Amino acid sequence: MTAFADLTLHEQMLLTYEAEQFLYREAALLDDRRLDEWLELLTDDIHYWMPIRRTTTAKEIDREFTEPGGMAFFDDDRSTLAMRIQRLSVGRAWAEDPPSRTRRLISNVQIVRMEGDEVETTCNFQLYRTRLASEEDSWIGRREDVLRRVDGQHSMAPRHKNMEQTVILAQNMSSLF
Amino acid sequence: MTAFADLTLHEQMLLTYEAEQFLYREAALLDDRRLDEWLELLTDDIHYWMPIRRTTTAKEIDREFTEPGGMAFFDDDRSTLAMRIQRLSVGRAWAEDPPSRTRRLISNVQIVRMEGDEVETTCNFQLYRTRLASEEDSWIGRREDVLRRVDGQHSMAPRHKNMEQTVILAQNMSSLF
Amino acid sequence: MTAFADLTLHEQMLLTYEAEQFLYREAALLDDRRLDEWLELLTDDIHYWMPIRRTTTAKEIDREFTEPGGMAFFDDDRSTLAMRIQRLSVGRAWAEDPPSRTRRLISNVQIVRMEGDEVETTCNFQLYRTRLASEEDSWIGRREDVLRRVDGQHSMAPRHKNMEQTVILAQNMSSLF
Amino acid sequence: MAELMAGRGDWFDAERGVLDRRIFSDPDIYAQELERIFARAWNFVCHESQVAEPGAFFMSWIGEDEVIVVRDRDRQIQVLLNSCPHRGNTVCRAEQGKAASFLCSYHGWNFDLDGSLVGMPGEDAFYRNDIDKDAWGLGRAAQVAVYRGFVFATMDPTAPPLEDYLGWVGRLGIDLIASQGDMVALDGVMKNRLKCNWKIAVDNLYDWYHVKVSHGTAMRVGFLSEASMAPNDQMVILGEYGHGIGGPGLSEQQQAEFEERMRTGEGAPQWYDIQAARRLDPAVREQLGPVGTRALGHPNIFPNLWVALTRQVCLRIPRGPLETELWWFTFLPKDATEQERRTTVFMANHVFGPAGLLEQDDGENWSHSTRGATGAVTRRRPINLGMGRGHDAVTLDPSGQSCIETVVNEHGQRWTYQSWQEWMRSESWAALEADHSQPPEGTV
Amino acid sequence: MAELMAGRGDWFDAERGVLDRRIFSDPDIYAQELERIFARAWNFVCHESQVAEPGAFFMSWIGEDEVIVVRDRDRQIQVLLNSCPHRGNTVCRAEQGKAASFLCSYHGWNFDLDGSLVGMPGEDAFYRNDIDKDAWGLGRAAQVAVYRGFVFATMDPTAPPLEDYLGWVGRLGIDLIASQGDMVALDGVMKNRLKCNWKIAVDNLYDWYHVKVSHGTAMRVGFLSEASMAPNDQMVILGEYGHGIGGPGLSEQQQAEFEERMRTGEGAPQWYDIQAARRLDPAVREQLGPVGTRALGHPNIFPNLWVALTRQVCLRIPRGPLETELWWFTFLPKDATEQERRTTVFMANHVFGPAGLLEQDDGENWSHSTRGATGAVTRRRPINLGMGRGHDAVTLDPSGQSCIETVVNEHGQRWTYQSWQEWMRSESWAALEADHSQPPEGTV
Amino acid sequence: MAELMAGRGDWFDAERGVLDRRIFSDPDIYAQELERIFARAWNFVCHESQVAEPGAFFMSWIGEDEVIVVRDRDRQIQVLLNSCPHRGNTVCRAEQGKAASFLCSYHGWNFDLDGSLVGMPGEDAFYRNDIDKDAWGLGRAAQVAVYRGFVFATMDPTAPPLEDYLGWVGRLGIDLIASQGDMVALDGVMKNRLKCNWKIAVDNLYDWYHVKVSHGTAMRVGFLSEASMAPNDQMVILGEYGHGIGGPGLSEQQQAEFEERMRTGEGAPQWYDIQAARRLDPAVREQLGPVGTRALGHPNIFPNLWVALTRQVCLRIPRGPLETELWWFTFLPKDATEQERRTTVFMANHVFGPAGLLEQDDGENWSHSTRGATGAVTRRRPINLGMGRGHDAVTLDPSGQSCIETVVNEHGQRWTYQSWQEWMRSESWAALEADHSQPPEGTV
Ligand code: FES
Ligand code: FES
Ligand code: FES
Ligand SMILES: [Fe+3]
Ligand SMILES: [Fe+3]
Ligand SMILES: [Fe+3]
Repeated sequence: MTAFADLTLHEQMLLTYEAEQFLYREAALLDDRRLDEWLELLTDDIHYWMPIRRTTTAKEIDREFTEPGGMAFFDDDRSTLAMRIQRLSVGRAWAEDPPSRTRRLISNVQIVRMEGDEVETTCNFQLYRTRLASEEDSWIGRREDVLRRVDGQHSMAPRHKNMEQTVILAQNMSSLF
Repeated sequence: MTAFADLTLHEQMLLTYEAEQFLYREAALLDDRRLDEWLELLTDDIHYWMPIRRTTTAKEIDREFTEPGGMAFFDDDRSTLAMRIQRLSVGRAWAEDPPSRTRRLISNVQIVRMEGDEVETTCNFQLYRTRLASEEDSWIGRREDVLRRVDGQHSMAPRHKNMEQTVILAQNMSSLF
Repeated sequence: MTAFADLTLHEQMLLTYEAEQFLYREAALLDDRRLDEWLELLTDDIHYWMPIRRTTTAKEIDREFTEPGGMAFFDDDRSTLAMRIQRLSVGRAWAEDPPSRTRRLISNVQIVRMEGDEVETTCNFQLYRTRLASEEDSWIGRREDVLRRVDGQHSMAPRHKNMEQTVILAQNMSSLF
Repeated sequence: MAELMAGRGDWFDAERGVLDRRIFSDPDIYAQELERIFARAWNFVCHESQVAEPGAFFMSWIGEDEVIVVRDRDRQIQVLLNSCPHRGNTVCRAEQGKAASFLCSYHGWNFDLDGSLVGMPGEDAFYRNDIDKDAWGLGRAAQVAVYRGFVFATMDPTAPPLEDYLGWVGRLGIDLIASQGDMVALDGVMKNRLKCNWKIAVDNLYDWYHVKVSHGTAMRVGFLSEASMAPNDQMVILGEYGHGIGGPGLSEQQQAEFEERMRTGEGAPQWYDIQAARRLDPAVREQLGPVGTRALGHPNIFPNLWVALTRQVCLRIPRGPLETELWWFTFLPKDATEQERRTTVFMANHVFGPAGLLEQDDGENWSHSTRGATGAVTRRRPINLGMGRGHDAVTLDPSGQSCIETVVNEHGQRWTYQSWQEWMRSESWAALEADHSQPPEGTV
Repeated sequence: MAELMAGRGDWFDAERGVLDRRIFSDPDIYAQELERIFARAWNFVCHESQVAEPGAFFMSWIGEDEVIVVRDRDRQIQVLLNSCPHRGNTVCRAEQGKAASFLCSYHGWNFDLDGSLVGMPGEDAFYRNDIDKDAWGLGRAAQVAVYRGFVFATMDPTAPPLEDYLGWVGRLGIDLIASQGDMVALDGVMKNRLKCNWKIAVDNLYDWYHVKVSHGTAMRVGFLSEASMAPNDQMVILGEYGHGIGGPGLSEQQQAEFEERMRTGEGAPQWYDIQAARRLDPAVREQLGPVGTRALGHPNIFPNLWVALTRQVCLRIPRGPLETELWWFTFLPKDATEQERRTTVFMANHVFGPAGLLEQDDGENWSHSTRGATGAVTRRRPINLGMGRGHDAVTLDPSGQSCIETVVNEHGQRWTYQSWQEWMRSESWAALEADHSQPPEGTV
Repeated sequence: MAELMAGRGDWFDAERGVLDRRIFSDPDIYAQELERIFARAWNFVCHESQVAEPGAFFMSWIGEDEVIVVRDRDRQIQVLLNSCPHRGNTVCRAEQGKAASFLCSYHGWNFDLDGSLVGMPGEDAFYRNDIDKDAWGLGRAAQVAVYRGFVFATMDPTAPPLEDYLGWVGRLGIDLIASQGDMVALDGVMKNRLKCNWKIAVDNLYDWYHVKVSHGTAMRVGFLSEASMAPNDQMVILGEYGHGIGGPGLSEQQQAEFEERMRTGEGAPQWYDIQAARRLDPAVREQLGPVGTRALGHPNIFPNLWVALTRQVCLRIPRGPLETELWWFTFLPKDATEQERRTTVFMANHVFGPAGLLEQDDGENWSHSTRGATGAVTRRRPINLGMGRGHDAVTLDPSGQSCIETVVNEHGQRWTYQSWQEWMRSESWAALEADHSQPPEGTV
């Protein structure tokens, strides 16, 4: 089975382009509040995971993140993600009414692994949110996603996000990252 | 007439690359204060439009933006844009003397429509501005541009920008977005 | 010798893709604190330069930056860069213990010159840093890099960075840009 | 501050036209402004066309208190504190819209459009029906009144009636825009923030002196004519409690010539023809009076409502001593032609607001004038407000209207700071009514 | 503020259940809270399992003072001010970890795990051995004590012993979680910041009234059942110094039925079976007492430790009058099955925290309730705390435990504010001990 | 604060070498520093080579007041408040440059290079020539003086002459850099902000104790030698009003050996040869005096100018109690060789500044030392300034120069805080001159 590195530069570029455009499309769906369509992009085995990050000494830097299976800000599967989205449609989801305004800036898209139908990508993101008259939040971090080709279309398989903040400097994280 | 979706992936990638490079070039001209050259990029029918955004309930979210023809932060045609630029050259444009320092980060470039000589693109932007010793402003939003090929060169046709802020948290918007 | 502009669009795109991926890889090494590997990317003649920027009137805008050979925030060659990196490994480099969390968002990558084994690129960057519980810094600016192909691999030759700030609004710049 | 807090503030020397900068930066003075000016004055909150239908609401501010302006079922306009009496939560988070009632998102207390508490979960089961609902509605402004479509509210029950508060000058200020037709507010209020004290923004509306320098580029690129932007002939009208109108005016002779020209169609058109034209209508002249008919300047409804010549008003909302929020409202006559609409929108979208070709040059001057009130040494130095002081005369028209016909001047600003000082020194409305100055007569 | 600073603060009218909003925003009141409440009370800092080994440390906060909680070589838990006596530098910058000693990064003073100054560069050459090392160690909390694994510290040497401070209600509050097994804290404390006053967050933990409205969506999407989230039957237990427990409770009859059902295995399972089940163990019942055994509500250890039903505790750390940091700790019995671990983690990761399906709807209500205490006019208006006041009775159990069996109510909040006022009025611990109210008896 | 505001501040106990942390965080103390220290002292603003030609200006700060340092047509150096007397607007927004005059961007008042008001639009037409232009120029520093190219200004007309203010110690401090040649400032001032109190930064310049620990990495990677960075032999020179010099020094014997080595060319070179070499010039020795000739340490010109050994000076500009801005100026002799220029620039670009291999490790220690002065409990704890106290002696040289020859110590810091306290207690310059301490004699 061919590894990504074995592809011609041109093939690599094509794959990267596909991945970029997929990630842009995904971001646009969230920014446009088209959450049901976003949900469609996810594979059934998705693990939507954002660990807790801690400030440690250089010596203990390996303890910086909590481990899967433990405490986390996001630790969702498809069903809990569906709940998050359904909440917004049943009304009285105060954290999002009035709706927030969000903008997701995706950059540094790289393909780090290719295997069969899957490519594993990393990218950096900035999620900017404003609410009400003048509340601003900005979250910056790195994402790892696995894109799987399911009958010709790309879908998102397990996905990890790392935030740069230890204390979340926002009243809530009612947006999806 | 072929739609963008009908192109081969390779053709799509080429077009997107062209659009990206055009948008980067455009951003660089503004950041480098080469405003006359920037003006050259615009078609005569450009409509440079930034509506007012309002916080509404989820129920009334369709009233979020003001409509073209109504009130707006930017509602310019080529002639008023030319005025904005000319101002800076005739001296005493205090808002820009000393000149601001700006940096435009363009990301998430997508082609959403192709028709004849035109491609319609969307992208997200962050316009970062500093002034004097320590004034910082950052505007983040989404742009919709139409790029038209005029004798081989790309030019900018009607263009819309949406800001995320409702109350503009800056003393002025003396930069072009 | 062919200039970049003389290349086919497809060739230009390939080169740009290579440059982008190189810059993303470089950013990832720094964000992942793999500094020794980062150092490997540099050519021996690198000049890592960040001038001091000043607020001037429009009339004297040509005096905005200090000149090479004069005062600067960064004015490093390979040996001083090696020192900066070595510091972090010998312990007690307090500015980076506990280690900062950084994320580099690279955008607007353009190739502005091609000559023999070298391509000269420009890009915009946002370096976001958090430290301890809640200290946030964000530096935004523009980079000029020369990428040189050394036995098939890209390496970084002389490199300049311009920051947008005049007064650095941070307690230190213990990160590499 | 001691003196001021004791009500004996001595910050503006009207005799010498010299002002103490600290009023632009001192946090204690600012705190007292919220109590003695904004919590006491009649404040413009919005236009009735913005709350046309029952349930239509518009969110506004009185000082740092957010209020819901809403049309209730009886079509009465209500001005309600946007804070729930149960725990204080904001009951309405949208800037504008249409509501059937205001349901608090925290525990579900429900308030009718007139602010009355209509019910809550568990009124019976949890409250055992032992709560005096009449006593726990949303806070209401003490008084609400509408003058020719402009909605005002005061938090002070002892404030005089709106029309008395405005006096002929305040009313004239509003008439200048209200007389342009059956006005409606266009959708879309431009809002932005400046790092300046709110009084610096008010001072500027009387300021026909800064135009040539601050906005020179707008003239140079031919966006606006110098004649229209910076005429030397000025007319200043001062009213009780700090209201005023300052800016271009037509002398009686110019007015006569203008009417003649209109009648005969002969003579060169002037920049003011369009605005003055409406005033050929006898009804409008009657309304504006002989002096008002000749006024082409900027009214300020004390404390912070600027009526601009562009069919706009700008509200200056204080956000701390060093910050102000500007809100631009734009109006159009109901019967405006498409062309008229286009012209009005074009002006509104290009002159003012943060990207306005004029206003973008103001912000930094205002924020730096405020900064100039902060340094330990700098703030000790007086501000000069002496332009024209002692050189002009108030002429009293038989109609009872009076005005100062002169050139570019600072009469309006001096009157503003003098009145501001009287507001700040008064313990109550009664004291202010008793002690406030009447507009000057004779030499000014 | 004068009255308050003079110790005569009169902010809460317990008779009428009416509160002055300013306690949520006034900076002087906040400054006094740091002195009279946080610098005086016993504050929870962490769980002993988080500092299990000598050298293991966990950084925590007492008011705005950062403290290092660390196990020293003698296995004693020390609570040390994280500031070097030499120039004040922070001696430990990590949130948690393992240390051999604390070496100050500025000049290298070195502190043992018990805070004592063990040495510095140049003690001989530069200090000429003329420094009283015993006098210059890290500041130590005046008292440190552990109750069933929960570590508390007070900065006031005159504070009563922890167990007396907690009283039976505070102890019961901790027992409700401590009795679930030999608990250990899971790795990972969720931290985030809200723009709300810390008391608004405390108030909310007694608030079973907001659930249906604030968290309605969580029920509607079937994440949690209404029965478990918003039962009407409530049980309130009030303790000295402001401790309390409020929320669902089983009447004696329900308790009896429950036990019968458990015994016979007949009857429909209830949402509380899981939690109540543990309490069939006689030892636990003995521990909790007849009343505590029936309690299913939320304890608060005054001032700011919420013991939640999800095997979590939430510390509310003040960050100025208008900001609060929330820290979520999660616990698991040492002998938990993998399934039990999964359930606990699932709940902890989805219910609370900034992304929690419940808590994400709380933040904005709290910050806006705080905002509602800031406007010059708005803050003059009282807050209503009258729910159920005067309609319930305290029943005293022969065991000496007492409680209020009722429906959704605001007894817990009233008790909190009344006690808060007593803390703020007291010049010292002696005064507080002498003057503080005993929990109410009879009608409440 | 009461005591302090009453002028009886008792924050530093010189006898015990114990300091109250609150002086690093209390906003009232900070406000008083702006009045009693910065608005009163002689402050360094820039070097005359930075304003070499008429019209050349450099923007600087005295406390929180921004000043324009400019060379006028008569080649006099003027220090002007950067705020227009008309409304307070900033008249010059660039950091440096060349101007023909200062034209205010708001209304166009125009100020000559000496600050005098030369004209304004409408002086005749609008002001009716009725404005006393002489009275309304830009505010000028009360006194401006230059010592060997270093420009100083004071806002207090009663301040003593600069040379008296500096005294022999302040003058020596500047001589140490001025004697290196005919110095000019290099283009480019490094500026950055730290979250620390300005006094923490000043304290640090006397601090040869932190070097090994804070900057250990710079030695370990061979960037600088330990001998040069952290020599044990120290020499402290204290002057009136808080000036001082602290750091390495050569004993008379070392000095003799050094001269012998230079004469004979025999013996191992030392790290200080380069700096000391210049002092073989009899003229320089004459200038520096026998004691000064042996000094290799860090001068501080009270309050906030550090003269560094790298041919740099660092100004510490207060930006509120918890923030300070650092400005690095770098100098070179006019006749420097290319090699010398390279070396100086290399050091300046790599040692200090926010990215400096040394300084990047200081920032966080300073900001956290300031943080250590904020917690309600933490700030009650004293700071230890006792290093070497009572163990050293002041030796008086026949020349009249005196110094303390010793090891690493805190004499300089103690003298700084003691003098600071005298400045803060004095109602006026007269009081300060009368009451300030003379530098210690005998045992210190
Ligand atoms: S705060 Fe509005 S219902 Fe409770
Ligand atoms: S501050 Fe800790 S050793 Fe000096
Ligand atoms: S503020 Fe300077 S001219 Fe008016
Ligand atoms: Fe203007
Ligand atoms: Fe809740
Ligand atoms: Fe240092």
